[in-house]
Amino acid sequence: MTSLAGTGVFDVRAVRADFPILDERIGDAPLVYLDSAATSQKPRVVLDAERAFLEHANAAVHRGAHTLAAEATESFEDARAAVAAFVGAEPESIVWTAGATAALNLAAYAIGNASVGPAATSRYALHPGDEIVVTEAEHHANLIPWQQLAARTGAVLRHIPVHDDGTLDLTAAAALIGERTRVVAFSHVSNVLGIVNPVAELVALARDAGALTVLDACQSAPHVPLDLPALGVDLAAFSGHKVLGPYGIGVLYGRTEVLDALPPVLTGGSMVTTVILDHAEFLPAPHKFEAGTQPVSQAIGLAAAVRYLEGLGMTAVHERERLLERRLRDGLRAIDGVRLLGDADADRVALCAFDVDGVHAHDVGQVLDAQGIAVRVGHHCAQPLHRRFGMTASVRASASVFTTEDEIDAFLDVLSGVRAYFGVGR
Amino acid sequence: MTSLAGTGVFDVRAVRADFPILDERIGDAPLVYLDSAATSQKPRVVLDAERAFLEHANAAVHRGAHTLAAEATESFEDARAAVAAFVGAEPESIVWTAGATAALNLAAYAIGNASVGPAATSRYALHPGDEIVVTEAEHHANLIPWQQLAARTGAVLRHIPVHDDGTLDLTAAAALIGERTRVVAFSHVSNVLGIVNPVAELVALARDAGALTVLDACQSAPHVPLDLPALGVDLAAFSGHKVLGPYGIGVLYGRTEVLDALPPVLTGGSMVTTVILDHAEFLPAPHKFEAGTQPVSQAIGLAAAVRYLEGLGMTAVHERERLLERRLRDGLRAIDGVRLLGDADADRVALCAFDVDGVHAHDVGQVLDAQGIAVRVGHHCAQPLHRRFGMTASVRASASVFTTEDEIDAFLDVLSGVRAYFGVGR
Amino acid sequence: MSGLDALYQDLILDHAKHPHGYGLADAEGRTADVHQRNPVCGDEITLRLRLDGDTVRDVTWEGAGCSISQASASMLASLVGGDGMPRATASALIDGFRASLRSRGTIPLDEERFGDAAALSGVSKYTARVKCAMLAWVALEEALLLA
Amino acid sequence: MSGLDALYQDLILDHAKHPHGYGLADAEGRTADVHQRNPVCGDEITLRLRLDGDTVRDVTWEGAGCSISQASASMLASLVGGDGMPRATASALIDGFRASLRSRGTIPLDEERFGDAAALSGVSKYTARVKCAMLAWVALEEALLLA
Ligand SMILES: Cc1ncc(COP(=O)(O)O)c(C=O)c1O
Ligand SMILES: Cc1ncc(COP(=O)(O)O)c(C=O)c1O
Repeated sequence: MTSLAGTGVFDVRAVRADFPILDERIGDAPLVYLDSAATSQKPRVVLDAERAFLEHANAAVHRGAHTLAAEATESFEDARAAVAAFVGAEPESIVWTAGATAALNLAAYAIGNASVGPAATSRYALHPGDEIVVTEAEHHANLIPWQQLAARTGAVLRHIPVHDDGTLDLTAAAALIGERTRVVAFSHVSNVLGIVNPVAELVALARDAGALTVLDACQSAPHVPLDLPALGVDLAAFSGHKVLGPYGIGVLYGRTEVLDALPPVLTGGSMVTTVILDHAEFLPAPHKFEAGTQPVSQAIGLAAAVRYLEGLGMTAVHERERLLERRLRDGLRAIDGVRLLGDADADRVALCAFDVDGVHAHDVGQVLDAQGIAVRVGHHCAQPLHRRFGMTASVRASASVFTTEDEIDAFLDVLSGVRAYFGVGR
Repeated sequence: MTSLAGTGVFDVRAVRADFPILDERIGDAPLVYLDSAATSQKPRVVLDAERAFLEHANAAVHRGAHTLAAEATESFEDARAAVAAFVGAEPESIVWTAGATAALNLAAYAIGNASVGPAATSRYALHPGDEIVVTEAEHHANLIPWQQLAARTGAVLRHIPVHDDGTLDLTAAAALIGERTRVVAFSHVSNVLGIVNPVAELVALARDAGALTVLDACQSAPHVPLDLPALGVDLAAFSGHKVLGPYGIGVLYGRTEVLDALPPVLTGGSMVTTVILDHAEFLPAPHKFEAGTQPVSQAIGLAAAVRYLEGLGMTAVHERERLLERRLRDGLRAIDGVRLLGDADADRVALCAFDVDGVHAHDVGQVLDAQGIAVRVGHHCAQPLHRRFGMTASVRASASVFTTEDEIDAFLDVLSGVRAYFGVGR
Repeated sequence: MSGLDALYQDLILDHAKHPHGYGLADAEGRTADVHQRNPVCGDEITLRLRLDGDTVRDVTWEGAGCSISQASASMLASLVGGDGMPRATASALIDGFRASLRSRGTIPLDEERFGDAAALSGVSKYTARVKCAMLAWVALEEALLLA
Repeated sequence: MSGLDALYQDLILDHAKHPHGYGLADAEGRTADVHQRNPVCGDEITLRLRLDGDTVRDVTWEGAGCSISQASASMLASLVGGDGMPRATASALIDGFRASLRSRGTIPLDEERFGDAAALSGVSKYTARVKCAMLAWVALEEALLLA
């Protein structure tokens, strides 16, 4: 396993050797995986950690007293501590979920549950006329749960518009976020634009309004050093499978006061103290949010993933990917007929979505795939943002720690022949 | 990998060779794992299937168009078909969830969502005064979600009592289930009693009342041949990690009309058709219930697990475990001071919970653990049932396909010395 | 011929560029209008069916999408053609088309029966693109159900 | 001595069978009553604290649980004893007890300081049992906070 922290060099060859899937070929061509924003590939250490646990130490956690169960419980809580450290947080701030979507829904349902019955006096309760603010750039996972919450509570959903260059309209945000605002939910990095949003400014606006902040950190966690307490958000979510970790696990981070005050959502075993037939009492956070058997081996795999990233050093990763980002974006700008969604020269991750004039995204993707280059085509679960840019689908290329300059170049090379292939633009 | 289907013999030695963890030792003693009801151990084929997918074919499903993504999507949907076949159902009836607890909560929240706003006209809407019926023997996962749903909707929670021998009081059930009953939720096999409940009788009562049935199949799926459509239940739930499969995955089965009629619960990507900023339209079931990235590799692992069980033959498994059950229960009955929770001579799985007079469950478990024997101690997430039997904790031994007669005997042998060790009962 | 060229045959690209039946016919005399959408990529089609007794008179459409979906709609329109075809024949063609596209290359489309649309045989090896090719045909299927 | 015998020393089994301080003292004069519960196994304790100025006068308790939790409560009661101890000493003992039990066998309990409770050192190797041994001590900690 590769550890580069502090060495000052980023040895991408060594990193590549850690990822078994990079040996695959698509037809005759080696796989060029530029779809890490959809799901990341997993280094061997992650697969090994999970397998070692399952082969040697698997047992129910937090429920058993036998030796294996005690060991499993320790590995599981140790994983929580590792993931907490990765985002600068205390273990008690980390709630395991099934993924980012589950985490964001957990946040929305917790607020929903705080809004009915006796809990409706909670400071987080929503009432008709209260407002929830999102952005026009959100992934459906950070949009629809809030639409649904609004529909259930009578709250109103509002949105911060996006400028032509992909940055958020902060003037509009300042005008939107006000007295009625109870929740401000936004992504750290949009999965279409790749731009790092100004978290501090949005948190400041929300705080002035007394609103809860919810950060979708799906696309920042794998690429940018994260210190969630320093960012000052109340809640944040990310997925294991996008940070080199397993499927089936994600994280809801929460500030202690917020987690303590919110009611549980999923209920069942291992999150209770006393249960009688018609009433139950709940453990403190994070456990009150973790009903039932947790994704135990996945937590251990996720811990291995974040340790792997820490081994590389998140600052080094971000620096490295900045280089790739520049090469990628400069290359795209130089191709005739290619239009980027959100071309602002802001702090960015190595992810670009674009339109090829006269050729549908699906067809672009197919031509790239024929050369072994895997990109994402479609609306990337961000239909409103595509509508904002006047399209229904785009092509997205996204890099990871194992991406090389040669791969970016190969991608650009094939892409520059696409319009000719389809006989457009001459 | 072992396939015994149709051979008429159950070669437990061959089965054991498929489970890597059985080579473990606890101190000086070989591991005797009698805690499969908490979480099952996983055969090598399951670990291999998941790893092979992650090393060679991993990509985002239902979202990508590149070769890898198309292959991954096929493996994923193929897994759904395999799991559907395992319970006698069509693939469209299978909703992936994070586990049984998530599946039962999904059922309860879907009914909850059908009870507010414009959806409240649905035939599944709950109104104040409507009744939800559970049993006194439920796992907290099939109890607290209904308590919470009742609290949110004004419905009333009622429960079917348990006889001293552990069987359900069907006379009481017939009196309880009536016009006001909207939901009847019960376990196929209690995780404390091990008795197979009379599903047909309960379904008949519920059907007469026009109530929805929800079956907790966690403890039957690993041990009994299942045909959910034939059982006639509307919804059913089980967990991957208890059927030799991975953590982080479970299933909500639903009859087509029911899944079609219920509104979604978790919302986000991959479950929608059109999304605008303040409204979303949803795909048909099962996809409308599967928001966000699904536990893809876990689905593939779960498919390998159910195929492994089918290779053994579920009828053969049930027969085999019946022998173990008799040996276990006869042995327990013969030990002075041991009292079983639910000693009915009904159709059962190989699982017994019991009390040792004068010795606390924790202390019993510790003595067993010192000999490498892993059992579960505590309330097993069934506090009301323990209260019903006048105790707060019990010891539970549960077998699996790899359990041997010798292991049962070793367990009984150590157990019979426990009271003497603590100086009671002489 | 590379895999890509087998997929994007000239005939397909031609249809995509110069689609038949594009532009909805006069609403007068229409039997059914149907809207279909591919949720993955947002491609859409509006298809208008004109039935005359049990004869499918014509199919016109509008929509946006990839070259496969556009070509497929165009080929379908030209297959139904000016002469029209019996309703039962249309239904049988849709079933046959679906069976071929889902066959992963094992059931090619017969040129006699499917005309230009037979060029879409290659799509069946690209499971992610099958939906694109099916879009117009599913729309016609729905229109026939409604009619 | 086997691992099991090191855990279940005779002193522990004696305390569990003949617990000190069992049965709550007269409610009169009590300073705080506290209820603690181990959610995993349902073990519970009710502990009554009597403070006299800054002196912990006595600790009495009732409850049900495993031999470790019962013995631990009994040992705590006898440690505080009839003579009582300064409040600060009690707090320091609780901290020291917790540190030892969480140490996985690396910090044994000193017999001078902890009296009979030093026999619980062995529990620290059984992480699943640490909560059992801590139950009464956490209850006293909470009682001191409330007092
Ligand atoms: C009968 C029963 N129902 C529900 C559950 C909950 O399953 P899980 O914890 O896998 O969500 C369990 C297992 O813990 C169980 O035994
Ligand atoms: C920005 C963003 N938010 C949320 C999600 C949802 O994550 P998941 O599908 O892992 O739940 C994704 C990924 O699909 C994403 O990119």
